[in-house]
Amino acid sequence: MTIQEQYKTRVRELLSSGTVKMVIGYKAGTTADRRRPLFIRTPEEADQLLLDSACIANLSGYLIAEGLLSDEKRVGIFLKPDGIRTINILAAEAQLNIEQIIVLGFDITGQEVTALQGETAGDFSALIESIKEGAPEALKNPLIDQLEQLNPKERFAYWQAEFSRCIKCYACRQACPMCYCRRCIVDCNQPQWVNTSSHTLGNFEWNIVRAFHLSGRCVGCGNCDRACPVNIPLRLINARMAQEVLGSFDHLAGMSDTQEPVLASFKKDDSETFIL
Amino acid sequence: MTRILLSDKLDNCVARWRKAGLTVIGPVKKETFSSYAVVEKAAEFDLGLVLPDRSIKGLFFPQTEPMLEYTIKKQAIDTKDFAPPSDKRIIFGARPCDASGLAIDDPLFGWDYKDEYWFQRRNETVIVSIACTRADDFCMCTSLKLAPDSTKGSDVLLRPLQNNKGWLVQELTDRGREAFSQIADLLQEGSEPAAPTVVVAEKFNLDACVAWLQNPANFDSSFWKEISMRCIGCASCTFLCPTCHCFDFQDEGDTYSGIRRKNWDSCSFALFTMHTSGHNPRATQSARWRQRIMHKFNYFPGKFSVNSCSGCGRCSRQCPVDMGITETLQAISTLKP
Amino acid sequence: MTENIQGAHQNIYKPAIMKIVDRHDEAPGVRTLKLEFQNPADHEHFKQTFRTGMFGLYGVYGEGESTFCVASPETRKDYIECTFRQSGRVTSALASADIGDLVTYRGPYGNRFPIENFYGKNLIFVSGGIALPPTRSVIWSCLDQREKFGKITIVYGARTVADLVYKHELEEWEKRDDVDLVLTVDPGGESPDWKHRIGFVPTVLELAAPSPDNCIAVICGPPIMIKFTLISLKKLGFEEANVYTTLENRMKCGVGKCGRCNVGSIYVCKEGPVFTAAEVSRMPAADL
Amino acid sequence: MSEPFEPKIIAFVCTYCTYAGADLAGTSRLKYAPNVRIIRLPCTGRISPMFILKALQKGADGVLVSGCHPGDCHFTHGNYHARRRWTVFRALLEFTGIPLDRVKFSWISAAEGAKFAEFMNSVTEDIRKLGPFDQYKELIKETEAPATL
Repeated sequence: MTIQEQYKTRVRELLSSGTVKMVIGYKAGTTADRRRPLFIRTPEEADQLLLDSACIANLSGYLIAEGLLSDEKRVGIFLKPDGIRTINILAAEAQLNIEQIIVLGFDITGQEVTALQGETAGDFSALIESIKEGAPEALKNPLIDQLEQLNPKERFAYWQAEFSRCIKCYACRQACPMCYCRRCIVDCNQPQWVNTSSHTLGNFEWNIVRAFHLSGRCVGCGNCDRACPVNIPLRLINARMAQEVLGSFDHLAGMSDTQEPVLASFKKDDSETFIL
Repeated sequence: MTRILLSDKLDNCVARWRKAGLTVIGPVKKETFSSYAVVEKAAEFDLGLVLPDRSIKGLFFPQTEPMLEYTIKKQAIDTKDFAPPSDKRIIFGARPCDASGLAIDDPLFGWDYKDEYWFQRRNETVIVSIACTRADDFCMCTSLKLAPDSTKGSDVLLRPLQNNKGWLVQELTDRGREAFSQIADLLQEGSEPAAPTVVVAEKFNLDACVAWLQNPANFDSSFWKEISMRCIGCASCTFLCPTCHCFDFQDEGDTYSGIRRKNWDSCSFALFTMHTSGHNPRATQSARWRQRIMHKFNYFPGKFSVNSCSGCGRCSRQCPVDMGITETLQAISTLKP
Repeated sequence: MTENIQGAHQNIYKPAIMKIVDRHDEAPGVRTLKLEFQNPADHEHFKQTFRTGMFGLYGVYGEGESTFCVASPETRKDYIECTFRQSGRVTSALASADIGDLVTYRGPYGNRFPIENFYGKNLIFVSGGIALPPTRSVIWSCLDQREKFGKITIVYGARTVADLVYKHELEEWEKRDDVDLVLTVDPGGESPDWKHRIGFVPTVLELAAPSPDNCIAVICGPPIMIKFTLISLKKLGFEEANVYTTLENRMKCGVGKCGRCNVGSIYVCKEGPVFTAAEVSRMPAADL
Repeated sequence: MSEPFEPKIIAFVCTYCTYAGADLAGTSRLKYAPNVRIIRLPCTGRISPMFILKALQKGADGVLVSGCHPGDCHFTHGNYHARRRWTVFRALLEFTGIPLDRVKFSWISAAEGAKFAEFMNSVTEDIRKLGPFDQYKELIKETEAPATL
């Protein structure tokens, strides 16, 4: 039986036994390489389920849709390791109750899809530990290194060119499971901290603020990067910030549902070489 | 016999137009992203694109545009107007769907109060469209009763030659004729056949959809909730759309001096309609998606006798969750009116 | 002083400059400003076009613009009065502006109450809370030519006595014998010396039981009040075509472009804000 | 010749230590560069990175942030939180090409009037040498220009 069929059976079981009220998964999209989020509420709807190497979107943002979890019923969701880390963070930040989430874990390597054993986010802690071990290597990106070789002026020019394209559609924010604020900082207008206009200055500010608010929280799922209709390489900034919190504070976001958020905690002996 | 513009003469045309003081604009692809951009040479054009990522709208209705500059003095306020630029422009290689989008929005910007920021640019811009010989899975002009060679909104329509060496020239307006009179000697008479335009399959039955949308009972249909469940509420569909025209005013500056700007805004944002009291007429994403569809295919045509959609398919092509007008209308066309 | 940066051009989004000549507090957080035009041409335009029911965009440079009705009547066009509750960025700026300060006004926009169609008829005005201003514009427009109308009844309610706006005018109306004023506050909102009704507006309206014969009703209030008042009026026998209301939606341009005031196919800023109940009932209720 | 460049510098300081240090510098009659505009906040923990961006948006050539030494925070650990935030924010600024020479951090206690004056002077001098933050000012200028297309 293929993984997809195994999981279809599992989804049907979960729904018909009443363990979960809904399973969030993937179905076919407009083109062969696209997948759409699928909300499965009856065992029959599981027929549409698809699971293959194109199922890369992190669906966990749907879990915090208003009202979904407020009835305290359980919801199943297809998650890759980055998605499992995401729900750990959401739980750590008190956005959801991790007990309510049944994880249907899978991983993709190349074209290969493998099932991950476990049911709740906690079951995957060994896997996530190993991700942390590999993180310094995994976060490496030749483009980041290239950019860091440049002088600040050139780097500024690079980002100026990239951000000048931004149209402030906020697809990056909306696609990000971590961007759950009821009122985003750009929508706060007394005072208006970030220019809402999408001239380059406003775009620059927005993208810096967005990246800062995700520092130490981003799991690198790539939802923002894929969502961007003007193809700004947001993953570079996010990955650079992940490198920073890993290097400076030995922190990888989403290790467990009790992990303290890196910017809401401190150690007395945190390094401070830059402070005069 | 018709007039033909050969591709290898295009660079001369661009030079000629530039010399005549026209800003030449066309589809340009830079690395991962394409848009209509200013060019100096024909080689910068990428005429092979199905469609540039960004629509033509921004050239007439920029994403952000200064409108007023204010300076507050003791007992007086100086207000200076930013007029729209008066440069003459030619857009070469627009797609017919993009050009139609402009014609669709004309009545909106012109009813009763005339928005000069739009019309000044419209009047000073010549649009030379090229009929499509390629399409992708998202193109849907035919479903909107338009075609890959629609002339709507264009000043000149070019049809690619079968031998791929140039285009048949069809001048449509005086503006177009004037621009092409400047390159008349670069054109030649010819009888080469035009390449057939691409066949874009009809994706939904528009009339059936409109009938369903016009039935007031369907306003509260559970369909809206189902179809928009995965909508994440970003504005990429509305901002890439060649016909979406909603905007916002923002003051940037302080209480002494600053600039009032006109910025794109989107009906998919929750704050778009939020009252100060906290009451929001369109409080849910499904209500907002319903508004978008209703506005395009029911309300707008009711006012201006034209659908507010030109079938470019950008909404579906770029949607982070693979939604879009096509999917919604396809689903609606299967429902009972 | 106005000039163009680039040649001659008509900017439909450019506001007129207004001077605050008077201001008073109506209720906690609610303030009325009296504004005078600084440019005679702007004033002339206003005099030519303003009719009761129309609205405008009031603004403070640096903060933005906000939409409210013109609260002064069409019979008094030397100035504009506007009444607003301080809640957002623009209204806070307007509230902190002093007499003599300059603010902006764009308008008048929208349609109007067809008061010449009300000649010879009885009128009943029903409004609640901060929604008295639009009604007040009509009330004064009618009172200033009192002889043209039949009986005039005003039913006005607020949550508490403190929340009643235009208190001095309420006193004036109460004293007039050609106006029937019914005041009410929500239960619990009364003060020890409150002499008027206690109860919600629709209930009080039903008790007042105005006759629907030859009568026009003008209602304005929060959505919930409008909903129940329409039911009460129906009970009393009013026809929907004889009931007028005004919709106050969020607006930015005021001239039918920016798209946010849509209710169904209606652009409230151009086809409204004044509608008959019959027109409102054809709008999708969920979008209101 | 035009006048020598005088940088505009914004200093965000906590009221309990650095602001008191500034006070001490004043009462000790220590002179320091008038280029620095001080904005006083309750604690370094209250200094949002947004403030730094806002200062740059309004045309600052340099930004200083200063508060109590570790362990001295009036609110016990506001400055520890701030320190983490700055570590991350600095990396972000650096990666987006905003030179770190223009955004400086320090601990200055209420007793360090001399350090305060010296720090203000040295930073002003450094930024004067760097010249105006032209790259950012270009972005600001763009927001004031008429539409080009």
